[in-house]
Amino acid sequence: MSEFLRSYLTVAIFGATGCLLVGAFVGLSALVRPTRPQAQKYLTYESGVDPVGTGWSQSNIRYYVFALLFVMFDVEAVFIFPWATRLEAYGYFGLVEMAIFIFILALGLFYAWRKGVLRWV
Amino acid sequence: MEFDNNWLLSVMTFVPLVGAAIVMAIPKAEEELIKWAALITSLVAAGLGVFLLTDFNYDNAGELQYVADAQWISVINSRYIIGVDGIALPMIALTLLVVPLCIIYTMGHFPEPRNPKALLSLILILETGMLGTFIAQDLILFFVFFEVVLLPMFFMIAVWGGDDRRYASLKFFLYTMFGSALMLVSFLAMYFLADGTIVGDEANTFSMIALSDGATVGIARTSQLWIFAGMFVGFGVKVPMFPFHTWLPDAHTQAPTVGSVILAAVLLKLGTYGFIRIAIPMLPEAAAAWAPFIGLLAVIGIIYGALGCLAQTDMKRLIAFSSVAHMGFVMLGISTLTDFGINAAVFGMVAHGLITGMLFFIAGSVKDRYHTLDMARLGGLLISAPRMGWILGFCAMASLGLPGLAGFWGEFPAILASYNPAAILPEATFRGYMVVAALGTVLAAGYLLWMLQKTAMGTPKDEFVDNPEITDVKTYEWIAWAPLLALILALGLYPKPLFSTTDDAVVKSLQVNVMDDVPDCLNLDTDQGEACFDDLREQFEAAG
Amino acid sequence: MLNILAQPPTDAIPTPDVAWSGLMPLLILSGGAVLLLTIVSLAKDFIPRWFTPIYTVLIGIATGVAAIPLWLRVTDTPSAADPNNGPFATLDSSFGVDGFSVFFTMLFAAVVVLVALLANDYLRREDIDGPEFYVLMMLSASGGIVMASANDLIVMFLGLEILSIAVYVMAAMHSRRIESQEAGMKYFVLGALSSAVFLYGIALTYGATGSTNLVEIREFLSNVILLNDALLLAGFALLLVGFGFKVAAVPFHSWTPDVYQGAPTPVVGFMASAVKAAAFAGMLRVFWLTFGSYRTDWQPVIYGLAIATLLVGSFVAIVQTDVKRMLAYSSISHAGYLLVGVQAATNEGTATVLFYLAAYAFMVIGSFTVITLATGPGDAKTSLTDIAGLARTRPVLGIALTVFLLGQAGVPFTSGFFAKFYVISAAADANSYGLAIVAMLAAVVAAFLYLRIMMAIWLDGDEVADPTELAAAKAGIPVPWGAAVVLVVTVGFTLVFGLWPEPMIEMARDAVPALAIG
Amino acid sequence: MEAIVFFVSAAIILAGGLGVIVLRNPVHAALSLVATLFGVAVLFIDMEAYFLAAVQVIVYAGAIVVLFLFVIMLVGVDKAEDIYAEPIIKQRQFAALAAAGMLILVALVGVAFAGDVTGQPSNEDMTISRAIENPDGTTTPAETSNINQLAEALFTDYVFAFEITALLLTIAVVGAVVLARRPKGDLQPLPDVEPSWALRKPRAVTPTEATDPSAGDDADQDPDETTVDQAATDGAETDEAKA
Repeated sequence: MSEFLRSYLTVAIFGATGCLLVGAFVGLSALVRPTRPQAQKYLTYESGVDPVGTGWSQSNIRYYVFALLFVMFDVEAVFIFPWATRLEAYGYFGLVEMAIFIFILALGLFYAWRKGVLRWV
Repeated sequence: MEFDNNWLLSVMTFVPLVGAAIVMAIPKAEEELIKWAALITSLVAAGLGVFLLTDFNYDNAGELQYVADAQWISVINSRYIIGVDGIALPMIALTLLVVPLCIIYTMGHFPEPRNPKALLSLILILETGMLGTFIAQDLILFFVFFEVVLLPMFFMIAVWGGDDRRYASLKFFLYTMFGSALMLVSFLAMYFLADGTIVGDEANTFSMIALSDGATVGIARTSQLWIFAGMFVGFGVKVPMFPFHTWLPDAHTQAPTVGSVILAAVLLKLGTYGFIRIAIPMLPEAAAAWAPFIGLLAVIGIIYGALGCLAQTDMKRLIAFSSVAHMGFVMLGISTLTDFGINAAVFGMVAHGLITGMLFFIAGSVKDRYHTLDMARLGGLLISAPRMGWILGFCAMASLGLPGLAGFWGEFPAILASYNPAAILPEATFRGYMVVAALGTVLAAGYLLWMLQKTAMGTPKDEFVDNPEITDVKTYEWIAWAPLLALILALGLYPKPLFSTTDDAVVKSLQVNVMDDVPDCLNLDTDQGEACFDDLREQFEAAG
Repeated sequence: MLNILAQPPTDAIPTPDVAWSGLMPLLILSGGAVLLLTIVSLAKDFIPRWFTPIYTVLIGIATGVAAIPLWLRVTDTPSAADPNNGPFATLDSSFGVDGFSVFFTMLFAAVVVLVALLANDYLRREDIDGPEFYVLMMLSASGGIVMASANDLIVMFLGLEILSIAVYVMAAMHSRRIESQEAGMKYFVLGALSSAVFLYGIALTYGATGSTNLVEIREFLSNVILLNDALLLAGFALLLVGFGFKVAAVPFHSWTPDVYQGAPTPVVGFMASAVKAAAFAGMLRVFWLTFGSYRTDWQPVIYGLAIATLLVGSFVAIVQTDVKRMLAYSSISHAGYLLVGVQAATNEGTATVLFYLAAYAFMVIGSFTVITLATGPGDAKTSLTDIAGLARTRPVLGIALTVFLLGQAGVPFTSGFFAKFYVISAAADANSYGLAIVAMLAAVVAAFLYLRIMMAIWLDGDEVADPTELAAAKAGIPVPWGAAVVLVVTVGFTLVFGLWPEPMIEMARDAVPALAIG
Repeated sequence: MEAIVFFVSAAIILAGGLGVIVLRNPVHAALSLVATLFGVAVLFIDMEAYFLAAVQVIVYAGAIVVLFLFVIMLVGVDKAEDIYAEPIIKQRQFAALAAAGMLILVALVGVAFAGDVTGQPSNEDMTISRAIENPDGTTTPAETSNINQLAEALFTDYVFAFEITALLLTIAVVGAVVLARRPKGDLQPLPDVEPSWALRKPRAVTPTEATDPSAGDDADQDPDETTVDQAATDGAETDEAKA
């Protein structure tokens, strides 16, 4: 087994341990707690609101804009991360380039904000 | 830079365009003003034409005169070269004559829907296009003018035409464009394959002077054949030659009278002119190879046109089919590749322009009076409108080639020339064509006399008796027709001036002027002739 | 943090030089777009309606003006006085500035100006939000500039995406028309697919050559003889498919008719001119300039594409009854002509493509201007019968449309004639006579289409004799000043360069692409 | 070991990809896309491109698929289109044929020339250095972490690409905002067009269907059709359950 895969073995062991622990605690509580089933208890928890209709409901298009903004800044983070690891190596050039990058993206966010799509009515 | 040397042709060509612009600028309501402006413009152009005719040096008709050569599109070495020689001169004169007459004719009787502003500007634009095609000495310039002619004619048929005008105009446009598409490719092939340096031009050139002076000798035989084929289709559609002729009857039948006249008198000549001016002088070798085939299609056209005529019931359609037959004679003359035959062809072009133009005028006038051209319903023109009947008879006689009238000098020498074609061509074949063509003249007499009998002879049908609309020739018609009738007679009685004008230029166009000792390859036997062209190619390659 | 930056690090990375002058037009155009976005966000309620179109026109003009000194510089040869003359590249050879890219920059600037003028009244008529349209259009044109200037496949891909995504949105902007939405959707789905294919092509080319930089790829291909070039050829094929989608070459054309029909008419004008031009710019840059040494491999493919495109474009157009669909097929057949020029794979062939694109851009914007005006509110009445008799109620529009249609048919005395002629001559020069003949015959078939439209506007429809009715019909088709300016410019361009094409041809020939290192 | 990792993840990728096109419920399809993307991330790790693997998970599996799900939920899962209708006759067969052809083509190129990556990274600095396995079993680690190399490439060769990416993302935001906005005024009526000749046969097409399939959302839906759809979806679910 190569070196790099061996280091992932550690991850695997940690993961397995985690799963085991969760299983152990849930199982333990199931053993000790009292069981009195009622119909209401089996309702899906929706912040205290009665769930109506099927689970596959149509969502509002506004969610989409949020999701897209999220993706946008997700991608931004992807670019920022490598820059941040070697900040000093790129000097002012890197700083300026990154500033421009973030600035342009910020303008997009600013536009979306001013257009009111971030406000939930 | 003297006026008459450089500017005459350009001014003459573009005056109608300026006139068209003026006509378009005049408000629609001023109908009279529009008509007079158009007429005056065409008369100014015709006046310049008269000056050209008097000033032209007939002793040197073989050479291009009034040559102007200016930069146009230098990147493709296409120049604005214009000039006129003995072949182009009669064509120009014909154009300049026919257009004012057409305008006069429309002034008397305007086709529906009226809109004189549009029709007259179209006629003037058309005139510029036709004149430009005849003076152009650069292939691109030629092509541009050749195409410019298309659109006004298209609109003339499409707007002022008969019931089936849409179909006819589209067919006309698409056929011609199809031909010119292939023609353009041929021009380009020649541009890239020819070497202008041997005649002192740039290597790649569109100059028709350089290309007919022998810049093309270096092109391989197969390439020449293909290039010629492209041009053949392009010009052949316009002529129209036998398999490409089907647009013509439709276009003629549907076009308004002036449209038919211009179409018959000038537009069809663009095709034959192209053969004489471009295809044959530039590619004599390919022309020799294709000539028997062209001759064959020409005689098929003669017979087919004649038979077609006999099957018609519509007078205008009959005249249209007779055009196919007549242009067949012209093409037969061209296909002999002799100066005799081509002279006859040029004469035939002029004569056909005058005669058929006249016939269409009469057909138009008949239609105005009777509102039909169905020969079964017509009849007795000699009784109800005797002068018009006689004019129709006169033109029919001229058309069937009666000696003493212009038509004779187009047909008879063409038939004669095919008895004795250029030596390089198969003699027996052409003699066969001669026999068939002679048969064609008999058929021509048949259908024209039949038409005459149906329309002019007899008594008027009941429906047209005492119809006040049926009057004899009116003044405007006299003005429009008299010059044509006079010329038909004059040229028929004394054809020499026209023949002597064209002869030098025709002789020159058949020479391959490449190097000092020019063998006349076309006048050698078939095998020797081909060897002669091969020799030329080798000499050219040896020379560099 | 600034302290960290101030210390010269031991392993500082050499940062690339930026030649600002070369980036100027792009910066003006994209910066202008971003600035407009900011202005809109800051003061959305205080902006008068005339501001955005005028602003866009000014930005477009500024872009074009900024390109002029660049043009003079890159088309000149280096001399002792000006050693910097000639093509150059910047940002680690990823952005090339040569005659080719500057030519396209100017073309895009012109398109932006014209479409902005046209769109103003359209957006008002259809009640579509203005500023975003202009922002997207300017950004899209910036993407076009990036594509035409890209010296790196990744940069070219991003240019393509900037160009396309903005146009997808623009196509769907007429939110009350379901066809517009459909157009945006179709264009997006197929466009995204083609982008993916394009990207895959880049990956394979990278695998075969070891670089995404066009300069390095060309070096590699001319220095290394590949014993096995399957990977490279697969890359070519995929890149070609990507470009083929954008230029609407058959068999990648299926989106065109629906999108042209559904999208807002000014956007179609933009698509037909700018998007097509940008895609051809990219294609020439990648195939002719970079893969030039492999031209025997890709020429036959483009030959086949050209023939298919010409034939399908002209023949299928015959059976259409909707004007926008007709022009969509006509744009397909124009793509065929342009491919004929690309196929020639010579500098002359490249020049013919540039000339054709410039001529076509003006003609097509003009055509869609007339159609925008003629179809009236709703933008949906675009069948032949809807515009019948246009020339009689509005002779000016009729004449203008006739000029554009004749130009597209390639009738002499229009720039379209020389465009076609020049392309065919390039094909003849490259000895592709078969292609030349097919192209000319396709022109005849296509002419039928243009004649049909012309007949509809001149001959069909009821004759309106009554002057008051005529006046009412006229009033139904207003010609606002912006559209009038567009018509004057486009008709002028078409006719002037039809009579005297020399300057434009000279310019196209000077705009030969070059790959510079910098 | 790498080979095992490769084959396992390749199987996950293919299974996920297959799931995307086979599963009838779009949400399930999106979820199997996640499997594919995870598989790709594993492949990245296998190639020691750790940062890319992380990005793959964060951006694709995390953000993009979420976006997909939003869109799916936006359209409404219960309003499945009638995917049984074939607009073009024998479309499915052709599609299958084309897919098979493509597969064979890709396989040919892939299998026949797999080892023939000819290009050499021309710029030495850009080479992503890899850990080298020494013969004695130990490994020499990579010189610098590949995230640094990535950053280096980003700020030298690809700095322009990096900057215009910002432009691209901004366009995406503007586009989303513009398109997500509620249309002003009423929708225009659908045009009254004949279906094209290709669509006319062989099944009877109702006018609403013929004009635009996406119009089904806000236009009145044919009740019969809906039930058919429902049945189709149910059937698909039972199929899955069996699988």
